[in-house]
Amino acid sequence: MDVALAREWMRATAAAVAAGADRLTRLDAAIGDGDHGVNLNRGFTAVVAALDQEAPPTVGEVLAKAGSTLMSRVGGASGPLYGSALRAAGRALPQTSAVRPDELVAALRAGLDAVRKLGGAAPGDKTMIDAYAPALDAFEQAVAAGAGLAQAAAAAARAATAGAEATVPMRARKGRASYLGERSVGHQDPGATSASLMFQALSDVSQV
Amino acid sequence: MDVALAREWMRATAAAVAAGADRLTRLDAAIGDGDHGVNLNRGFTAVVAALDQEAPPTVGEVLAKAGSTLMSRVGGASGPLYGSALRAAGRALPQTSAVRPDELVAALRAGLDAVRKLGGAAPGDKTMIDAYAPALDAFEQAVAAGAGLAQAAAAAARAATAGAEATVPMRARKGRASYLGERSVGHQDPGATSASLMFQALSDVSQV
Amino acid sequence: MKKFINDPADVVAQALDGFAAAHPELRVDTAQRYIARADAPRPGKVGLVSGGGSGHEPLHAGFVGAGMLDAACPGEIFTSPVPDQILAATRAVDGGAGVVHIVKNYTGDVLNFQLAAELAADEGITVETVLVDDDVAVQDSTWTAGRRGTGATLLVEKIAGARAEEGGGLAEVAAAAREVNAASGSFAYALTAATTPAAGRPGFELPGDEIEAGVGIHGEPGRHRERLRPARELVRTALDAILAAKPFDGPVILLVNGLGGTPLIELYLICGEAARYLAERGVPIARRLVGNYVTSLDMAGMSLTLCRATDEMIRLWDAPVRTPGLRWGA
Amino acid sequence: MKKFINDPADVVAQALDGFAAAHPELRVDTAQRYIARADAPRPGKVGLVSGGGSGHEPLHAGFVGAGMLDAACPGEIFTSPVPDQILAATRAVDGGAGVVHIVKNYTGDVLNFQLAAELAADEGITVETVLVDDDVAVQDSTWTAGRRGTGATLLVEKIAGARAEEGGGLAEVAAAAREVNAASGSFAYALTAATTPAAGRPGFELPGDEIEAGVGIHGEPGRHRERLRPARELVRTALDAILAAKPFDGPVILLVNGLGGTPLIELYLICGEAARYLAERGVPIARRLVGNYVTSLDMAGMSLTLCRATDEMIRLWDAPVRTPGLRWGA
Ligand SMILES: Nc1ncnc2c1ncn2[C@@H]1O[C@H](COP(=O)(O)OP(=O)(O)O)[C@@H](O)[C@H]1O
Ligand SMILES: Nc1ncnc2c1ncn2[C@@H]1O[C@H](COP(=O)(O)OP(=O)(O)O)[C@@H](O)[C@H]1O
Ligand SMILES: [Mg+2]
Ligand SMILES: [Mg+2]
Ligand SMILES: [Mg+2]
Ligand SMILES: [Mg+2]
Repeated sequence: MDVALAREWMRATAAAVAAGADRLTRLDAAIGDGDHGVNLNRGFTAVVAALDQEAPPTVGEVLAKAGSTLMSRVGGASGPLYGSALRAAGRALPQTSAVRPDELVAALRAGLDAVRKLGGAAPGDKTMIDAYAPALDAFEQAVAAGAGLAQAAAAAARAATAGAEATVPMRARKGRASYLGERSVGHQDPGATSASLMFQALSDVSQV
Repeated sequence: MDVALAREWMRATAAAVAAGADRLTRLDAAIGDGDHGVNLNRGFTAVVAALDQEAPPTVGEVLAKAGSTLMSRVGGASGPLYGSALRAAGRALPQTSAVRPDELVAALRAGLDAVRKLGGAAPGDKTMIDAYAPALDAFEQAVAAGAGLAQAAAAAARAATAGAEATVPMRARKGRASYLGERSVGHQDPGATSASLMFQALSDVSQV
Repeated sequence: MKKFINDPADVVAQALDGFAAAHPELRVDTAQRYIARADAPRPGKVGLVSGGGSGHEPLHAGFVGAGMLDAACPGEIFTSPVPDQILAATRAVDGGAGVVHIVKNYTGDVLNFQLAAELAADEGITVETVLVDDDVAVQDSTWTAGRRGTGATLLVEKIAGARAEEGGGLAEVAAAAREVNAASGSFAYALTAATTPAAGRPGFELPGDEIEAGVGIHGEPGRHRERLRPARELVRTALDAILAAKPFDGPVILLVNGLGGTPLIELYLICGEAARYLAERGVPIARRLVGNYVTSLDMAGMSLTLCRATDEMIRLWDAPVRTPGLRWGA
Repeated sequence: MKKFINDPADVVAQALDGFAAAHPELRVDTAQRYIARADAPRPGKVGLVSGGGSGHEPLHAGFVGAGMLDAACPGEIFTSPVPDQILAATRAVDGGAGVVHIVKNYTGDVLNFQLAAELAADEGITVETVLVDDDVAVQDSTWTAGRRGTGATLLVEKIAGARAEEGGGLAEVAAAAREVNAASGSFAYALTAATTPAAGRPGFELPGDEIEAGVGIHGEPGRHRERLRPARELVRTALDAILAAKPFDGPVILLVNGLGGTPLIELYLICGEAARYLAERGVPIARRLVGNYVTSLDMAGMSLTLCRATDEMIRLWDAPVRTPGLRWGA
């Protein structure tokens, strides 16, 4: 992944979030407070603007910049969580203008660790982690098996989508949905859904 | 009209108001504040209770007691207006246990004058007067032509109903409906409707 | 109808019980249905009594206390109080210097207060009646019921209350009240209808994108129906109507009032638009108040009130007030 | 959606402009999005900062002023503020004695305040964070997000604010705040859903005769749905839930709070029922407050909060406060 592709990834995520904002908000209205689409849309619009203005020279700096922008523009639960994920991922990368798939695996792992550390959620709690973690596992396995970025990202996107869908029967233990108790069952988690959009965007821009 | 009949009249009015309360309130909701049925129902329920408790010995005292009860229990525009109408009518009667139809005419005229003096409305302003005044005129003409109470009251009831219906195309100049200006046109006035219930009740109890 | 009540017939009585529980610092006569200052009557002080239908809370009961009303009489919902009730309140606050009745201009209120004033006169209590009729949506005319009393009632009660508190005589207090009313204008928009407990359904049907312009505070429809427009435009139209009705050739007190169901965040947004437009029109704002003060049950709506304030009015506005609904300096 | 707004995306910014126009006595930083006391920072005084999503007005901006908060940070609607914003407010009120962050227990609020506190620490500002989690509708557990912060936030801000105003040190002010939270419990019912400007439609559908029990203040559905019952029964169920959650073995402060779209007359009726039931249960009421204070936009609903109040808490509750939303003794 080079700098251009990293920026493309963020741009494609922004587009997917914009297109899916209504759906994310509806999912959040069902088991949360109905702002997830608006929150991420505000955030990724700012990310695209920030990257256009600053043009960071390394992949790591692109991701870190995206993270800090989300952190300072989104608010809510998803702002700090996605923000620290991308920031941690960016900082974990070597300061190079292009990174290898295995370096990306390690970076995304650092991002997931940051989310888990900050939010305290575990897999099965019905959060973004339930899309992020299986996506990352699929990505890692594909890379370990020698796949290129395009192939690994496609596997990750599929796993993320499946992970998001798997949140439907879960009972939420973290975030606002946890207040609903049993009533959170039967709805797909908005954060897991937006996480799957990010991995889908990565896959989309990685195909050549 | 004797004391018993006067009490029957008030009781029959109370029953008609109770049965018509919803309709009166709906009419008032359209061009007023939606409380006319509730107001009069509260008032006439109290009238019946007061008359049961006190059993005034003359027709005049029955009507005066009904009037002062309405005055102190209804509130709103209709409380003072109906209250002073009945009070003035009662006070205009001789202190006898029965009154002649022509004495009743004079008393009801005194009641109408009280309404006009207190409220300042004229015929055509879309108020209770638009049922009360034609009813009284019909009553008076019938009595002058030698009719008995039953026949005169029936004529009054017909005129009151027609008068109430004639308020539909009027534009209100008094009471809350006046705030609607042009928009008050096309609705029947609640007070004119309740006035027609009173005259209908008088006719009902007068038939033998 | 979804409301936190037990029985539609008992709402006013039970709310009065609750008011008494909430405000032990006031005297609540639940039998005669009035709320009075604990220290009433104060010998030599002009008494201020207001009242009207319930459903406009905090008006009027919430404005009883030092520096504002001496007593308030809540009627049934949207129904003016009865003369006996007003008389009882008048008696309770008469300290020998006379009593001012502050009456919103509605036929029912006018008549019941008039009858009460006559009864009070029979008992030797001098009553001065002040009518509030600030609603510029309604055309004034001697041939009609005239303009309605709405938002300016709060200003009249506050300023006349301050004048009475500092020892103003009956004529002075009444004059202060009349001056405020004469200097004030209001205009209101409704987004939804109100539902009275007795009726159990909204007073009128309002399609999803329509609003009522020129409404009062009794859930009645307004002067006309129109399409919802941005707040900025509604504020301008409302202020244009007010500014056209009376001369506002100097500093004003601005009241941004919610009709009961409007969240404060919208009222603040409206206040911002009003401040901007008044600046454009060259009308300085001396004081401003934002909140749900003169309400119409659960109606989502707002009214704007301007009062062209003299220095004296501003002095009296700033004077201490200690009531459940309005409190400062004390 | 019918609201007095211009553009759903600009509601918070424009309401902040309006708040500034309404309250010239406060300092409103519209760029960094915080509201602070005009005299902040006061050297040697512990600073109190709170904040959270917008839509809960008057909470928190309406509680900035003498005797309560030094600053408030409004986020987007129902979205916690961002760390930069909280940091700016923290800086603005740090008088060298440290700053207390009063944070309602929601993941978003907790995380953003935590990040801000870390940034503040980097600048040498000592921050003590106090979490408010009074909502007994939610089961507490270390494995979940825990209980929500709702009505008790007002009590925490008032009492801790008074402690800071009289010169309490950082640890003392934070301890006072934590004590109030520990002594408080709340429970809420919703009759209608809230509509956020961004979503443009109610957060959930609620049939005509059903209500949501155990809701929070973000328009989310509650713990369960039930049939509307008389206010008397709802009050008893809510108080039972609160009384079961914590020991209320002495005088309480009672907050009868509207969620934004509930008329005051209903809140008073509820207060009456609550007073009667608490008397039955032998719980004395030391102080009470009734109004729309911790709201959820236009939601028709109510919450009850009890705080088992020590003499010290009552003393601090009674201390002067001068803010847009709460004012007495000053
Ligand atoms: N503790 C947590 N750990 C991981 N993800 C979380 C946590 N809490 C919430 N989330 C995620 O955040 C999403 C909600 O984000 P958003 O709606 O933007 O914020 P908020 O809940 O503050 O309104 C949830 O759907 C969930 O996936
Ligand atoms: N000035 C008036 N003169 C005669 N009748 C009037 C006058 N004003 C109002 N009314 C009558 O009173 C009726 C309304 O009564 P009601 O609804 O009980 O009182 P309110 O208008 O105070 O709510 C109107 O329909 C009208 O007939
Ligand atoms: Mg959300
Ligand atoms: Mg009426
Ligand atoms: Mg009425
Ligand atoms: Mg949120």
